[in-house]
Amino acid sequence: GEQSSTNTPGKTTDKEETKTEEQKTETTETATESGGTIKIGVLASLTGALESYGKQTQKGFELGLEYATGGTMEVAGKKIEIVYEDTETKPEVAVQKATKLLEDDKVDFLVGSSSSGDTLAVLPLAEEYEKIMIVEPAVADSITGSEFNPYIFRTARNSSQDAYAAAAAIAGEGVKIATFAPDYSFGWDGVSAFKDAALALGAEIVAEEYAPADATDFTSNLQKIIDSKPDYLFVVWAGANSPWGQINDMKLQENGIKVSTGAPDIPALKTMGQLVGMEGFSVYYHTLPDNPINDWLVDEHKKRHNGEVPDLFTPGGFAAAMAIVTALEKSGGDADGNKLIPLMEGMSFETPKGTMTFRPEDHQALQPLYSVTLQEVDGFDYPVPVLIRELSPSETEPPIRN
Amino acid sequence: MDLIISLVINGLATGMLIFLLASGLTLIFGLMHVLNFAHGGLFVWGAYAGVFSYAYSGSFIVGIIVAILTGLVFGFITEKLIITPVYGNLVQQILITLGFMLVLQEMIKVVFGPNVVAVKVPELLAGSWQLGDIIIIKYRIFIIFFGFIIFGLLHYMLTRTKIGLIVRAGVMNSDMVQALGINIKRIFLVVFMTGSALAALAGMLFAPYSGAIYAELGMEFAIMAFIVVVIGGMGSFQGSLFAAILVGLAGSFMAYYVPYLSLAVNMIIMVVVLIFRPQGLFTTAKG
Amino acid sequence: MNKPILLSRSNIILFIIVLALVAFPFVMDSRTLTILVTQILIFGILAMSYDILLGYTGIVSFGHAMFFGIGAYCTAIMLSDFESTIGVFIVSIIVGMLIAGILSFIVGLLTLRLKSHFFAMLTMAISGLLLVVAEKWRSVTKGNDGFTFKAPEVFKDRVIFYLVVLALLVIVFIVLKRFVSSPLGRVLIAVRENEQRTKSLGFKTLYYKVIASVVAGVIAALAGSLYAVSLRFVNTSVLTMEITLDALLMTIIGGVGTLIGPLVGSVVIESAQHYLSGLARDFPIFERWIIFFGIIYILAVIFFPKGIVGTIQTKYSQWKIKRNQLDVAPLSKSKESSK
Amino acid sequence: MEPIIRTENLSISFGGHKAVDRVNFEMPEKHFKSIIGPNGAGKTTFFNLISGELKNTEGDVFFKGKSIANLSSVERTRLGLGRSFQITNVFPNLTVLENVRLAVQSKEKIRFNPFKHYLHYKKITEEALTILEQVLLENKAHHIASQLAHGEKRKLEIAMLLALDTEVLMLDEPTAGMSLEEVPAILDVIKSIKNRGDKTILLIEHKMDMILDLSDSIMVLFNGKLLADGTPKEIMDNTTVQNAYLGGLYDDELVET
Amino acid sequence: MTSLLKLDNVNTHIGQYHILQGVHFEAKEGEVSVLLGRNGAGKTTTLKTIIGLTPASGGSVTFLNQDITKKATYDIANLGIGYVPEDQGIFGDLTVEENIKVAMRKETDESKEKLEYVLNLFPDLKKFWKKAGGNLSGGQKQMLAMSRAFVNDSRLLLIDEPSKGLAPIVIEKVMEAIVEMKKQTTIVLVEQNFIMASKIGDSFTLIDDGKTVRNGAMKELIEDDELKHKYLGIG
Ligand SMILES: Nc1ncnc2c1ncn2[C@@H]1O[C@H](COP(=O)(O)OP(=O)(O)OP(=O)(O)O)[C@@H](O)[C@H]1O
Ligand SMILES: Nc1ncnc2c1ncn2[C@@H]1O[C@H](COP(=O)(O)OP(=O)(O)OP(=O)(O)O)[C@@H](O)[C@H]1O
Ligand SMILES: [Mg+2]
Ligand SMILES: [Mg+2]
Repeated sequence: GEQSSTNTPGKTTDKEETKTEEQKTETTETATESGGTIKIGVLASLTGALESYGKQTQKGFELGLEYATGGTMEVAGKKIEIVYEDTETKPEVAVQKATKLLEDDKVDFLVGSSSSGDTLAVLPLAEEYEKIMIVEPAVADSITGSEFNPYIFRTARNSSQDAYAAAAAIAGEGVKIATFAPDYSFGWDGVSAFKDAALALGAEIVAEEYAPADATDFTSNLQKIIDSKPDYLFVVWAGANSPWGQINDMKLQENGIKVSTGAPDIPALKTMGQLVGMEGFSVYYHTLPDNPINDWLVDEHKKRHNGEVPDLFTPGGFAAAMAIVTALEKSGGDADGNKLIPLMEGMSFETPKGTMTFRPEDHQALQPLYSVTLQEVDGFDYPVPVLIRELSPSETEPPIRN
Repeated sequence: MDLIISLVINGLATGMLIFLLASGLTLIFGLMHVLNFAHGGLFVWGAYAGVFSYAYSGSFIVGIIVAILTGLVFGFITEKLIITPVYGNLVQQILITLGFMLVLQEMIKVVFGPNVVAVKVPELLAGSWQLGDIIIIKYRIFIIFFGFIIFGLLHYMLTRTKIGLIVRAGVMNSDMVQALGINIKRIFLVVFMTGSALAALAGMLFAPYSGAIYAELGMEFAIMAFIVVVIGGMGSFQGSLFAAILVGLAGSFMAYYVPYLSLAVNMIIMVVVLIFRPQGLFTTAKG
Repeated sequence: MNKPILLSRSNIILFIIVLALVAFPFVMDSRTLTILVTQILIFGILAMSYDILLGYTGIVSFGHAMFFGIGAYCTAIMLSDFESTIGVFIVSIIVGMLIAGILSFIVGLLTLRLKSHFFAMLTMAISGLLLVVAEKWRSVTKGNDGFTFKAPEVFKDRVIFYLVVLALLVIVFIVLKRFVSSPLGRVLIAVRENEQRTKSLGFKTLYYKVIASVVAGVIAALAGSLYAVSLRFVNTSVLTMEITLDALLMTIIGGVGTLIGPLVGSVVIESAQHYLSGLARDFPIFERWIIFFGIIYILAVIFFPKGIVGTIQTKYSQWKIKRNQLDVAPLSKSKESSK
Repeated sequence: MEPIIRTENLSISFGGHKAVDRVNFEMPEKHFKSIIGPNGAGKTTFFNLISGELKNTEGDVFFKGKSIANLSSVERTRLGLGRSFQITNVFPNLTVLENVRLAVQSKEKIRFNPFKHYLHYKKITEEALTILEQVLLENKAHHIASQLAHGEKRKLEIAMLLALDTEVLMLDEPTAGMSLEEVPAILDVIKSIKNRGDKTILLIEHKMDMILDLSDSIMVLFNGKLLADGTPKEIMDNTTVQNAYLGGLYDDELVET
Repeated sequence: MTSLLKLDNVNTHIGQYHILQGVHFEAKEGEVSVLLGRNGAGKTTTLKTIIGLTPASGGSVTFLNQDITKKATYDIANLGIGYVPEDQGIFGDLTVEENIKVAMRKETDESKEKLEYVLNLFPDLKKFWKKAGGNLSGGQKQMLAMSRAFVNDSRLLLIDEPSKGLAPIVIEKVMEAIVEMKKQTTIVLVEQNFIMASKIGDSFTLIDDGKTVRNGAMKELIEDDELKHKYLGIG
């Protein structure tokens, strides 16, 4: 029976009544139907190399739920419960854990995860169980592209959006650009999307360099880039063995090559000391968005996590929570995947980064991104991304590929 | 020409860095035949302990000393607790050292936090010289220099003292060595600690080179070090140095001239070397 | 001396275990557990194949993942490019095993002349090269991101898939058991013990090593195929060193050269991982559960130096000797007979 | 009659050192020949060259008239050249029985059958046990080879060779380290094989009494070169051999035996 | 003469096996004591127990009035006990030179002199000075193993079957060397070659089934045909 929509959103007292009443009658039914709870399973890398990303998502998601529910942790009269699972950045573990969430915990939503591989492995489960999965913060285009299924909604930006933001920041008529990226999907996707966008804006790509993701010596690649005499070097990089020191040592900027990249999270910004003055883009830095939600996020985050500010993927977790709560409010607490899909397609919701909208075609959230420059700021031991301008969601709208 | 020179210098520096990484393993794996997967853990511990004391004291030298001490202490603990029960047993070595590696790696996060840690090159060694079109990064020259010093010291230790001989003899037949009045356990301990200290030192020297360190660093570099020790010929210091420089130079030139192969360069070198010289480039056994 | 009796005590125990495993999904109605156990069985197959190399032939390979990966990719690609039917699934398994067989044959010929450490590193390099190929050949593999595909309709029911995997595991176990206790298997053991001596008894050891490597490769490919179907997803992680290390660790923890050991190893490692990371959710001290996981390895070496099964076997036979001879030294008999 | 083994200028050098130096030798079928010579004379190396453990650098070696210089040791064993090793060379972690069983298995040419259980080949096990009895090792059949005392390992070494049952048996110091009490027993085993008359036997030994007892002929190697080859009496009377090899130790003892 | 080494009711287990079950004997200063017995009797194990490689589980080993039963092997060796194992214990990958270098405790004039002496005795070693020990012939390995023990200044030498695999003429040399060593060193010898044993031995200990069955002066044994026959199968 799918009669759970009879639950009316209401005040606490109403809800209390419904609950007791239902407990009498339908004690053995599933969680949703017993009226009490909405369960959300969050998959994230809580150990291993992507641990800090996973924890950002986790913190953001908690705060997001709290904000969205006004601190009650209830929506449409239902209590929200969260179950976290560690994917260990291994697809087989992700599948195991996702199945556990869906089967044993009987969650109504999945959220996750920190790696594209894990996420891709879990996508079919969402479809099989007909549960909504909010993808956050995995970026691979294929999640909302070739591997798309209708239960997937992504609050994270995808690689193409990054690339458009990057192109918007530096590309222009006649501008010569070299690219540098790690030699695997993430790098190739990023560069190829960037190329499309930059070429469309009239720029010229003069060199495309890839280095092994675990390389330590980038000087040969940089040498080639210098040889190609670009105006800009666009870098796609993730991972800790960053090329920044060597870019500085090889005097690219002194040779008139401006460097551009996406601003990473704060620990990684610390490794970019030499890139002060760089122009690039940012997905999030806590001072960039100017809206009350972000203010609340920053304040609360500091309060709870001994003075730390939210970082790169914290607002993503937050946004995922906002999306779920907004959708549930619309459905009146009905977590049935098939009913939610039409409600969520085209749905807009508020996040610390401003308003996001799930594009109906591929369920990718269109969202603001930021053109920034890195600057030295007193009291910070890392170069701070300073806003040049906010890129509106439509400016970075990626092609539909599903 | 300029290009060649700068590729050579950079390749040489990378090679020397790899040699530093591998030097400890040449002792532990090459000479003592301990397949120590936890080697990378010692490398990362050296890096973290060194970097944090460098940051705290402001002195790079303090950082280096702390790294070495960390290596010695960890080497002592590792040998006593982990390695002693499994000398001569390859299968057990794999299991126990991999387990210990996990422990070391996670303990880094407990002690130093899970985030990437940024490391600056010390003032004196920062920046680069530009000579015409050639750019020479100062820190790399420092690494090359340091690498040769370490090589010299080890070479001395192994050729001028009996330690190298005793270790090789002890691996072949430890009972006989003891019957000759040598406390082989203590020698193994000392050599293992030296190897660990070298790993830790390499970690510390690596940190400013790459600009950032993180807990998972260890495993990646341990594998690189294993490659170098094996293609150099087990237990041969000259071999390790040669192989490391070969890997460094090949990486540097391949990245420039045949970039699409650079992902595979180490593997290709290893395949080629081992197919044509199945015992590695240099061998210690004479006759 | 253990005689090859069909109804020996250990065979009966095994039979009971299999029965229990068959009954398990019907008793424990939990899909998560079913998936976990399926996973355990699949890695068990992989680890058994590794045991043929390590335990029986004395070869340490760091490249076993390449065969696993080939199986996984074969099945994934064929199921996504053609229809996802049982027929295609079976064909894909066979194709995967064939390719793995051919590759392991070539790799074996190329590498098996090398001595232990050198061999290990060479296999690692070759499998590393294959990983690079998979990364680069994106039109087929989708690289590191990987791709999802549909499993054959019947496997939607995880219990059916579980039973299929279980059946395959039993078949593989019986076949391998027979294989290692055949005359051929005895020669493999001889190679492990003293290769040069085996040669001078008139056995061409390279042949035997290649045979072992092909058998191991083919079975690993089967495990890979099953793995891909269990996830309905594949990416380059199936070719990484981690898979090899998993197989290696399971084999060692369980006990090399026992065949049943690797299965036990798979149970221990997979469930330790599962339950420890589960603990992390409930108890903050276990946030760093990987430390405890690492400690398990260390303790395993200390308490089970020959692996769990190996050590128990040794203890058991020692206990039997003690019981039978009541501390009679082995010397005592010799006096009379040598007169 | 065509000699079963023949060498032509058979040589090998290690670096600059010629360990076996242009040796021409003929071994008639079903003959018993001993090889003596000082330590390092090249006796074991000569065995290695014939059995294929080492490849000659010069010259040629023939088995039944065909050159076998390019065959591997495996192939030579299969042709019928079996040998034991001077340095004990067994399967250390297998039982004594298992060691011998493997040799019998090879003799029976059961190599690749992957489907039948090895214990179903009852005959093999029985044969292995018989051989262990011959060398007085049956009471250690189920001991692990590495736990044997030295002399017992030597017996195992012989057992493995006997199990191979090759046409030619090459024994490299079979009784070195064997106790005085047991040497005669092994001697008896060798003698009985000799008396069966179907084997060609090459023996390296330093125990002169034993050699004199068994040999049809004796050949002497010295510095890699063939110094002499002849009947036991010829060799014993050869003063060069006495000076180079025998010394004075056996002077008085020889008379007794 | 005082006894340098004394074994009193020594029992040794290897794993679960009870190998030595009561070995007694004394080695008197300056004498050559010979251990005799059939294969597997426990002679080698007795030597290994003295040097601490298979420590005794019962009874006591006394050397220079010190109890060394529980001492570590290297400590025992450093008290001045040299050991020539029956499998020679050559380090195969090390050259002859390196093998000797590892063994040489101190490089004194005296030790150099001794080295000179053994190299003259075994010229093959000099010839193959830079050759890997593993590539030596069986007899050459035996020579190397002896030399390794000879170059040190030992109070006591444990030698396990030195004549094994040696040419008769070399056996003479080895005997000569042992006689030479005897001037400074006490020797415990395991030997199957009864001719050699009887020529250089001063006293004997018969071991059977892990127990001492008889101790005495060598002369007694030579004369006691029954004993010889019973335990050594000769006479
Ligand atoms: N590691 C071991 N484990 C079990 N038994 C052993 C071990 N080493 C020796 N033995 C047994 O102990 C007994 C005595 O061995 P030992 O080597 O001392 O004999 P030995 O008198 O030196 O004989 P040989 O003259 O053959 O050298 C033998 O029966 C042997 O099988
Ligand atoms: N693999 C090898 N490499 C180098 N030299 C070798 C090798 N094998 C043997 N030799 C040398 O060749 C010579 C002959 O050795 P071989 O083992 O044949 O002597 P042998 O006559 O058997 O002596 P023994 O009676 O001592 O066993 C020796 O000088 C030895 O050092
Ligand atoms: Mg010889
Ligand atoms: Mg002995």
